[in-house]
Amino acid sequence: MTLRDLLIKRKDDIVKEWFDLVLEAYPDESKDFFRKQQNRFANPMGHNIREGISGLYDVIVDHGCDSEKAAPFLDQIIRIRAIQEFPPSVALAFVLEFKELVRREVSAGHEELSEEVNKLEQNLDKLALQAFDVYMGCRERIFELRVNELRNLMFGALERANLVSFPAEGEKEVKENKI
Amino acid sequence: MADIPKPEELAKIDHTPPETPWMETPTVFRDGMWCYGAKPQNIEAVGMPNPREWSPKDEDWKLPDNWKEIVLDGMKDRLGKFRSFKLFMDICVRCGACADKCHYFIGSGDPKNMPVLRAELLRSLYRKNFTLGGKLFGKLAGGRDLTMDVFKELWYYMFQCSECRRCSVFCPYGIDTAEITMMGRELINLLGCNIDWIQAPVANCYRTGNHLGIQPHAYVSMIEFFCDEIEDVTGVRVNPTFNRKGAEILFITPSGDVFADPGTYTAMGYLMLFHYLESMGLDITWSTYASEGGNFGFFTSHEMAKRLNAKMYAEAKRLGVKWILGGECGHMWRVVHQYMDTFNGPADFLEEPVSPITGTKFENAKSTKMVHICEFTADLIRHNKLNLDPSRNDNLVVTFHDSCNPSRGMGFFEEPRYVIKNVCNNFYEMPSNTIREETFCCGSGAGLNAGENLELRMRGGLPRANAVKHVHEKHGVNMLACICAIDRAALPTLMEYWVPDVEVTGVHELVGNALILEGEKKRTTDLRGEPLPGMEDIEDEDL
Amino acid sequence: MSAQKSILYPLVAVLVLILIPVIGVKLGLSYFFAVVVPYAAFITFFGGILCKVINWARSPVPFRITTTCGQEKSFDWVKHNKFDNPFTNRQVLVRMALEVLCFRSLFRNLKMEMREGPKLAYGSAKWLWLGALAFHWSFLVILLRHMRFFAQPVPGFVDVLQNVDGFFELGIPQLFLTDAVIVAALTYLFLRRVVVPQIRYISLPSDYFPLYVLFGLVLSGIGMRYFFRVDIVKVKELAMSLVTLKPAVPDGIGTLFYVHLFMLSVLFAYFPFSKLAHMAGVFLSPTRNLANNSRAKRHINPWNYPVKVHTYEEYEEEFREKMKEVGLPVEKE
Amino acid sequence: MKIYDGRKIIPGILIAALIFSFPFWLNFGKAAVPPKPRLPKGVKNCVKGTMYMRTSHMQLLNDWRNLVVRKNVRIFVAPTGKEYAMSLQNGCLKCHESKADFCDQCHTYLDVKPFCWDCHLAPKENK
Amino acid sequence: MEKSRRDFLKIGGISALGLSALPALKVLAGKKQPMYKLSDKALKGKRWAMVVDMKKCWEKQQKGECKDCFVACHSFHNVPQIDNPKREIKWIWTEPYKNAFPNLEYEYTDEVLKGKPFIVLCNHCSKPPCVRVCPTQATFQRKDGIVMMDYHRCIGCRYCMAACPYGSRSFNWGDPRPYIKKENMAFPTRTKGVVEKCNFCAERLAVGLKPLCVEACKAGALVFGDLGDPESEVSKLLKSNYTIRRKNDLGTHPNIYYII
Repeated sequence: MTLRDLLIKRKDDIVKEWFDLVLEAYPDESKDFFRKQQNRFANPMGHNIREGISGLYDVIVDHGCDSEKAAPFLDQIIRIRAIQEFPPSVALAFVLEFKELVRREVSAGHEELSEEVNKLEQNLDKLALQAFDVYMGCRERIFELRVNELRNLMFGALERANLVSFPAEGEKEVKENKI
Repeated sequence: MADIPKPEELAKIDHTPPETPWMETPTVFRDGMWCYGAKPQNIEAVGMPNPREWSPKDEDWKLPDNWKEIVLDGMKDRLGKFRSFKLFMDICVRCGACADKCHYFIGSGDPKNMPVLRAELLRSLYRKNFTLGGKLFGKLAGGRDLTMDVFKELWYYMFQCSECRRCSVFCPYGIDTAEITMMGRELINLLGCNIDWIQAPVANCYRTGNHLGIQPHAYVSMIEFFCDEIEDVTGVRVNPTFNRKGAEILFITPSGDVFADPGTYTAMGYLMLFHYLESMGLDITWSTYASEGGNFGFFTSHEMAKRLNAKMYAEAKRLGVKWILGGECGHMWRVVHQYMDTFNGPADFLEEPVSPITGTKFENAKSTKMVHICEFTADLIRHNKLNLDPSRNDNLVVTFHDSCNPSRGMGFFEEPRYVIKNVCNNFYEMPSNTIREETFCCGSGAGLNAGENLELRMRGGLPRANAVKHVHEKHGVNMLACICAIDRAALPTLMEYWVPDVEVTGVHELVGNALILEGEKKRTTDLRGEPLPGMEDIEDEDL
Repeated sequence: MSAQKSILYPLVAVLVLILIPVIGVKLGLSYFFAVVVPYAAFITFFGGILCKVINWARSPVPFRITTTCGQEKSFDWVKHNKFDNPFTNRQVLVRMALEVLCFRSLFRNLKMEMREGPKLAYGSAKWLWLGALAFHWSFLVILLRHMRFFAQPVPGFVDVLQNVDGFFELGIPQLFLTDAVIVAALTYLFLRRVVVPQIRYISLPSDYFPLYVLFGLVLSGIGMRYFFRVDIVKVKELAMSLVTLKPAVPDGIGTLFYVHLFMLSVLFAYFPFSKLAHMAGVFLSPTRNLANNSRAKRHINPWNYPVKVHTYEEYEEEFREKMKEVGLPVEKE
Repeated sequence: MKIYDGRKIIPGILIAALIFSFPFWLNFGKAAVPPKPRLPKGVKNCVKGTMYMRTSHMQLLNDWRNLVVRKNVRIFVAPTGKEYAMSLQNGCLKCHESKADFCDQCHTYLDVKPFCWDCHLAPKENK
Repeated sequence: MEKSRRDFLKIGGISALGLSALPALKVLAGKKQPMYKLSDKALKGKRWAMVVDMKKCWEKQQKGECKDCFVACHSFHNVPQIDNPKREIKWIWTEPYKNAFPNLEYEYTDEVLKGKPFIVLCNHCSKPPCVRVCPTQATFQRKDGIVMMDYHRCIGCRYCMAACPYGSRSFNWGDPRPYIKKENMAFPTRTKGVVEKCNFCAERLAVGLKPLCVEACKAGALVFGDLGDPESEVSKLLKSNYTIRRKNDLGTHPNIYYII
């Protein structure tokens, strides 16, 4: 049995554990809700994190943490974590915590796979770095949005009050810059 | 080697909050979750108490020495004035039905964002100070003393509620957290602790008639700017009038529609509609004095809401109009629908509204004499009075976001949908537990659409964005329509973060796009100046 | 107060309350527990609820703040959702009836749609509706069934209730469904408070106390019916003497009956001073009992007072020149 | 003291008061007559003590029914050594000759309607 | 039914105990356990059975119609007489040969048997299907083989009627009392909605008497006894005669034997 076979076989259980690990960071009072409410619209956070985790799992198992394939799933999870009050160390811990889950699986009667595990861990480290990029991207986005909101408000007002003037083409550029 | 912790061990910091009961869990002010305090000049401008320089992050909030007395007296006063408040303090059974209905709780998991706990913050004070059990048994009866920490906690969470009333829909006793938040904010305002994002618009609106403090001449020139834009797109010049005495109808819309994208395009929609109807007998005027439909006073206190709202009737009376037409706005309509007549009525100087085009009597507005523009337009479309080309909106796949206040404070569901369906060919609803009376808030309502609390807004808006994302992925929705100026200000940012491919529009922007004006040129772009697919090529050939 | 304390303190309190009549009757105070306490409790209940309602009624409803849960009355061609967004008082009556009798608002949680996972998962809220409904209705039915002790001859509806309630004819004396249902419902309501972290977090001692009292009441009643029987002929003699205002205490009613009666008295006396007042309060809730017709009919705020506003004159005074510049009409040149 | 919405609330209170005081006015001015079951003449003891029979005779009858029908045990030996046929019709009713004067007294008083008599035949009353 | 009630009592009892220990102890403590017994005279058997000697019956019938066994049974057990065949109630009655023994009938059946009435009643099978299907265990089998009904527990589901291959069971569609000419005060009636059938006069066996039908038959055609006792009359009859049973091939092991 390869590590891949093992992980495919045990997917449901590991993903569930992983999901629970991510929720560890939330107060008990809300964890339960995120875990149990199954309606994806009544519980968008639980839904997105669960979906993201599950997708990420497949990428790790099937594509060796291929960064391109992992990106949307990392984004799905981290986009939410980035606007909650966690420091990055907590918000992103879930990537590294996966290592322990895998080790636990392997130590339960599959010691022969430890070589493969080492390789997987290297990949996971890369994934963790990528997660950091995503996190920073989200944070930067937040600040950018904050600035844009203010600027649009002020600028729009000034523009319409005819208090600013542009070169003929300038107007268009400004609009496009707005993102 | 063994001493060096493994990375996963490092990451395994115990971040579960301590298992302390909520009364004993101190509230930590997290950045991104709170708004700046009201500036002294903005408090002074409307004669409210305790103007001073302060920040919520300060240890000392510079409150008067008798601040506790002020809060408790204020509470007593309000218990006597509002049955809702008194009743809601008494009858909650803490069944928890509301707990997972709040978008802030859903998006953050902060237990104090459960509506029941938000209300318990005030209820614990009520019990301690106004009930026998609380006085005798204290904590055992769920009471607690008013301390500075408690007050700050109250402040923190009263400004994490957007008064959307979603919880109230599910409460078996109809307990409305909005009502409780409003009381909480009134108490907070007795000590001059409003947030500036609310206080500044209040001060501006009081003086200049609109939240942004735009003076009359600037207001006019902005609308004229829209007229230019409309001419660019359609080749037709529209000529709105301002402060015109003797007009039949006064039009009031939130100033957001005049000042900020994408609300401005909605304003263009109004202008085009009015122009279209002019020849059919519409006699309408705008006002620079009552140039604000929204009412941030409503997020401050009932009194402030009334003071700002008074301008609507005052201006209608001064101009001698017959009735008032209101633009697309959320909390504006909560105030107009449920408060205005009581605040500043009776409007006996006005007449029962009748559409000059179709002759329809707006029976449901016969006392307040103010009609929602979506009602007005829906009636026009129903009577076939508008010449529409919905295919001009074919580049859009639209969904509709029910804004909290018109939904749960009015029941305004069908009219905007009717309009949208008649001006657009591609319309898809979001899932049923996220629309109509169960609609999710944009996360920025009740004066919380500031910049400094963006994280709060993104969390609060997550449930809404998640539903939009669903229809975006399933049906290719790329336009989120709404009838609320705060939505139009807040949702674009929310969308940019969560669902970057979806833009936000007002319903009358869509109307403006579809409306065929007399003598207009072939349209090659929509009101936003973006090319209409399939129409730009033909332009040259036609010429 | 920590969750454990919130759960335990009221339990201890109720256990002590149970001991009071047990010891009291041993000491020969049966008149006190059979007559004085019930009358006092009943008067407290009545007086307390009356005071509570009047207290609520002394605060006006200044604004018409209906929570609307459906389409408002609009054009003829728009379908009006009459009972979730009433326009007339009659429609309000229906809405209130749905709310009070069927717990309509809690029922809203029932909606089921796209769920994740292979099997249908039910939100806990549906169970809350069911549990609450089961509890309240069985409590009512049990209360009405007890009318057999308070009337002679026994009114016909009691018979009907007993027949329906004992439909399964299980055991002797035949098992009443409501007895089983109320125990199940109470257990559910208690367990969800203890087990669901969210609910445990928001629960106060005053949420557990009435539950324990109800448990005491219900279990002592069930005990008397099915296990440790008391002489119910004498129970009825006592009950009849109480309602005919000629109190007389027959000898030899089992202690368990006094526990039952005392728990009932505690519950009644506790009613007006606690969240149990929701029984009366639900009728007064302004978000539910008002018609959503505030644009068509003026609602009066009795304490409406004049406020300082920024008048047009003040406004024009400040901006007159600028207004003239853009051609805005002004009142004073 | 001003009461708001008194026109709705006061009738509401009155109706509620009327409902809750139902037992009082239903029995107003009536004298409660406790039941008087007629005990058999000449027989002092029942199969068990009076208190037990008052509160738990239905349990006894049910247990007997089980024993007779399912275990084929048909004779009850009282602590006194006296033997009784475990039968409603051929036992109990031999002493308690009148259903109306004995059983129905308390049953009617307490609105208990046992279904014994659906099958078991009550002694014909002497007219 | 019994079981669920017991369960409920158990659960409830445990919780109530905690609440009201005092009165509970009072009830539990002290009382001398009362004793129950069966009459000394009671007939005891391992496997009750009946042998019906139809020849004797027919002989008697030839002299004139005889319904002694039916009358004795039905009048004592308060079996109502309802003429509507769809609603009739019967514990013991006659069936023509082809109905009683459909599997034994063939084209050239002995003229002697053709059209002859056979006395039939509940077969008190050793492997009774009716007992197996009863959801409430209202129908059960005693140790001595009698298939008994506990009418208190019968919920009227009529599974037993469907399961019984002999049609030995009747259902009370309505209150039977109006159809009982003279009520026997020593035996109860049944009520609407229950199934009933022959009980092998269990109440008589308990006081040392044989079943009523056996006693009533002047021809001595009905013989009752214990198959577990090789010396009993029935055992001897079976040894000395060729007997048949109804629908033997169904494997229900009926305990009514016929001599023809």
